[in-house]
Amino acid sequence: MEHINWIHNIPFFSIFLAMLCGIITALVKNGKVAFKIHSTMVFIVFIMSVILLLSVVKNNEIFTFMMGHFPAPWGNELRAGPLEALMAVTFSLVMLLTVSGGAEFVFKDVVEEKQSLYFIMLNALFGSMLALVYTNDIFTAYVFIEVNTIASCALIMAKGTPQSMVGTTHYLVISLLGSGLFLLGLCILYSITGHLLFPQMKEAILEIIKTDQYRLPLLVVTGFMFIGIAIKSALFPFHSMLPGAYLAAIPTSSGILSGLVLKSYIILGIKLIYCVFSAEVMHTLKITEVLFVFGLAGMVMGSVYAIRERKMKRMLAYSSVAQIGYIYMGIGMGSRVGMTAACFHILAHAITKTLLFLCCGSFVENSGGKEKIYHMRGAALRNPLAGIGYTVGALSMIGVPLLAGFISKIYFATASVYSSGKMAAVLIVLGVSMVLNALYFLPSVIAIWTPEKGKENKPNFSVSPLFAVSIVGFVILNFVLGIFYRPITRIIQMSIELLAQ
Amino acid sequence: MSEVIQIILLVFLVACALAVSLTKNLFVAVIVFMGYSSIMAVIWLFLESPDLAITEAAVGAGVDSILFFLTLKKVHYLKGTREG
Amino acid sequence: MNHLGTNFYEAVSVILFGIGFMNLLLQNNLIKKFIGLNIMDTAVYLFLAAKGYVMGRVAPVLTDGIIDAYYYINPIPAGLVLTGIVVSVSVTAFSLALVQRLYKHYGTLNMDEIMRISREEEGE
Amino acid sequence: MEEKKKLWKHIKAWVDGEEVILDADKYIITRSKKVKKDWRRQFSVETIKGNTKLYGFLSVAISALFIGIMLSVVNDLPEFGNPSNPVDNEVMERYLESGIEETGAVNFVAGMILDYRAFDTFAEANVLFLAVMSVVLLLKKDKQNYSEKEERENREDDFFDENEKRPILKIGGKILAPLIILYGIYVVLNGHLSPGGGFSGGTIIGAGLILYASAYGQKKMQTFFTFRTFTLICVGGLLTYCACKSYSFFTGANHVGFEIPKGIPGNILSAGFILPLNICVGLIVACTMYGFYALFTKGDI
Repeated sequence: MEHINWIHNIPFFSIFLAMLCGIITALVKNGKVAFKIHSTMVFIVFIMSVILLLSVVKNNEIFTFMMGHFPAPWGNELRAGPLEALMAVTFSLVMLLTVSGGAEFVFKDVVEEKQSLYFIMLNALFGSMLALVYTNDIFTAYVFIEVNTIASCALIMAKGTPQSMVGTTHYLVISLLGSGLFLLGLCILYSITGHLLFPQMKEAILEIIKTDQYRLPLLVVTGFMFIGIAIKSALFPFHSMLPGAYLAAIPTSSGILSGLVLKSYIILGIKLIYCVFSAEVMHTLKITEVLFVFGLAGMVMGSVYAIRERKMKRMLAYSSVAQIGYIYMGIGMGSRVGMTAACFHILAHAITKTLLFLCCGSFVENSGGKEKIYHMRGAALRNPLAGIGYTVGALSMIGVPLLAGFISKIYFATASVYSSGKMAAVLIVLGVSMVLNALYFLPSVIAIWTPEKGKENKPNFSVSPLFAVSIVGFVILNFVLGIFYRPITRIIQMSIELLAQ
Repeated sequence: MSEVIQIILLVFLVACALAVSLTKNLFVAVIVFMGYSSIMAVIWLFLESPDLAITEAAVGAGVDSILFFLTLKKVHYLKGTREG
Repeated sequence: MNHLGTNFYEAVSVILFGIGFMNLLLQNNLIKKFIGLNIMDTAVYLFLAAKGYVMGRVAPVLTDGIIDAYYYINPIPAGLVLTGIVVSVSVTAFSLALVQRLYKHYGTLNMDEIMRISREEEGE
Repeated sequence: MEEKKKLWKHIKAWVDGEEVILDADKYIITRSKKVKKDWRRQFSVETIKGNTKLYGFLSVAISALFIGIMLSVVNDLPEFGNPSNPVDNEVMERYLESGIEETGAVNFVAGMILDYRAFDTFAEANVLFLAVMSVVLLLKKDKQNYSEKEERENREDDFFDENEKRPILKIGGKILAPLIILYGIYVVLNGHLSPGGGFSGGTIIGAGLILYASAYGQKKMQTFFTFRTFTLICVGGLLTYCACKSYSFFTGANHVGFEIPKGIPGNILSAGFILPLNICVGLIVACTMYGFYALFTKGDI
């Protein structure tokens, strides 16, 4: 009997636990029970991921886990290092806080007999995100992208209103276009490399670059795969699916979709850059430059759209477009420092945007279901806790010191120094985008704190305890990331070093 | 000989796809799509993949078309049921 | 390198993909949009299956007890396509259910019309 | 000066978030006019879509460009049917040469998808399950998804099912449905021996069930197939699948436990987990396909 390394089993356990809970929830009729199952599952995954993170950081290692009896080029594989573990910790923590804070929206907006179905979708979504983070096999990634697509569409339309159906249709068509392009890229890549697992593919691609035989196919493949991932993660010209979908969905779903689902595709993209195409090849093919330009465009245009927007949820959706632009800008700098900044911004945006969506849902609720910002005047006075949460989130997005958003902007600025020829562009756009962020976040913050004339604005402290816990948790997390950011960035740097080897 | 048949089938495939795009009638479009799937099944036999041929025949020409027809019926498009 | 003549399967499959793509962009009718999506998917599967084929070899099922890699064609594309077909039928069913639900409220299958009505209802 | 003051007032109001209060009507009118002239607006998808001709031209151009690029890529790709292509490598060799002794499956494709690369297939079964659950979420009748007209139509359909003769369909259904289902079961059980397997066989069984239901009405199906049985079969199948695969993944990765005996290749009881997995997938798929049909017609199973 050999010694079993339990820590190496954690990725496999987390994915299967999530999927298993998704299946079991189908037997549960009551939404409350399903919610309890879901929270317990996410909590267990959170604990396991923390253990995994501590272990891999201590040993400074990336390990692969064989799914089945057959080693690498024949069987499936999972792969976990500090980056994957960190993302798993973040995803489970954010998921736990979002769902516990947003459970009341689910119980209010979804028809009673279908609430348990909503939690099936949440479990499957969580499982698929973990799988996208941990996978070491490109076809597994494709299948889990499809799981992710169906589950996220189901989350959007769970509200059952006609608007949500329209939003879902739009989202579905565009996401399917993205996964179709990804699949096409996968097929061509398979036909020129003959492998499906990341490490073997990387070797074959380096060989191709050396012999110069299939150069054009390789360029087109990389293009298609990254266009597919960009469509999925709503990079600027492909963002049209977000606003409608987020407006119509339950705030819980909007928060999860914008905070986590978009990020899981980006993580897949980062893994593809380092583990399949390798940074040098990406650089020679000029893909990073294209991503960089679109990232910059997204930063400005997303904010411009957001300023024009009068509905709060749509404004937040466009703000997500801008923030995704930041992340792609960091990836496009092509340096490890830029990638570190991008990864840190993924964390910062995940905790901030979900907080904003939850608070926004609460405002909509206490201003009589009206979505527009000027109908929400005094909403923060009616629910001070959500008001504080929204203010902290908005300030963090703008980039006020002591908050998470500030640190990521500092890192972006620092990273620009190391990438020659891009420094001016990055610094100018960063400054412009910060001003634009302030231009749309500050008026909304002022609006929610301004009392409405002729109406009583009695503060209502009787929010549900779970909601309070989640908002407070998010605010604390934001400050923690903003003040004690050192260990986290060190982990990210370490993982980028390990990945790039 | 078999190559000629394969090329004819491929030409049919493209013709079916174009016909689906050009026809105005949804019923015709679904029927043509059914034909497209059947041709695809035959092509997969030529490519020595019987697994795919069985699956495509059962799914593409069978269940997929049933689902499309049911939707057409539900949106009151089929003649002889409830039109308009 | 000039393989366009021999690679006619792949050539046809990319043309089909283009037609499906055009359908997806141009058609306003939802049902035809989703048929276009299906055409796109099957085109990719045709591409993949063609890449697995090797001239003069037989289907990957043990025949006459011959165990030899040079006697059978590549089984990997077949497996991948099988998975892909399942995915595409699930997506088709989901999208058609969505179409029914949309028709129940808006009474039309035209995507532009649906968007217009929904924007009016939203009150912009 | 007057203008300037007004502008300042507007900005102040905007920062304060009370733009509607300040001569709202006029403001909104001028604003909407301005927005139309705005250059930003011209690049948004809606305006391009509004211009049908331009949009059509653009989409055709994009597709043509795409086809052109792809044709030149195809031109550069490895030759069709050539035995020395990059895909003919050690991976395929092992699947074909050691496949029989390692998986016990005569059908190499079944051995590959259910043993070597079983994780993908597990995800695929989950896609199907999620799709049927989302269709339930969309179409199952509840207080949001209910219309009087549809109820009336459903009642009419039921009436026709019971009272119309339809001899060809009924006799055909009676004779064909069992044959189709039998063939489906054959395909499922022989998944590791011959082409086919859980998914194709399950679809065939589902088609048989659909034929029977359309000939005899759904009421008759409901005597033995309710929503409860549907959920139980789906969940049971998936759980069995999950348990089998977890066992083999866990033991495989940690090199512990004993291997499932593979049996003699070619026998029906062989190939380790592949037969039970095929049966599970077949059950799930059959239920799913019939579930789609039932939900699409009646909004209930």
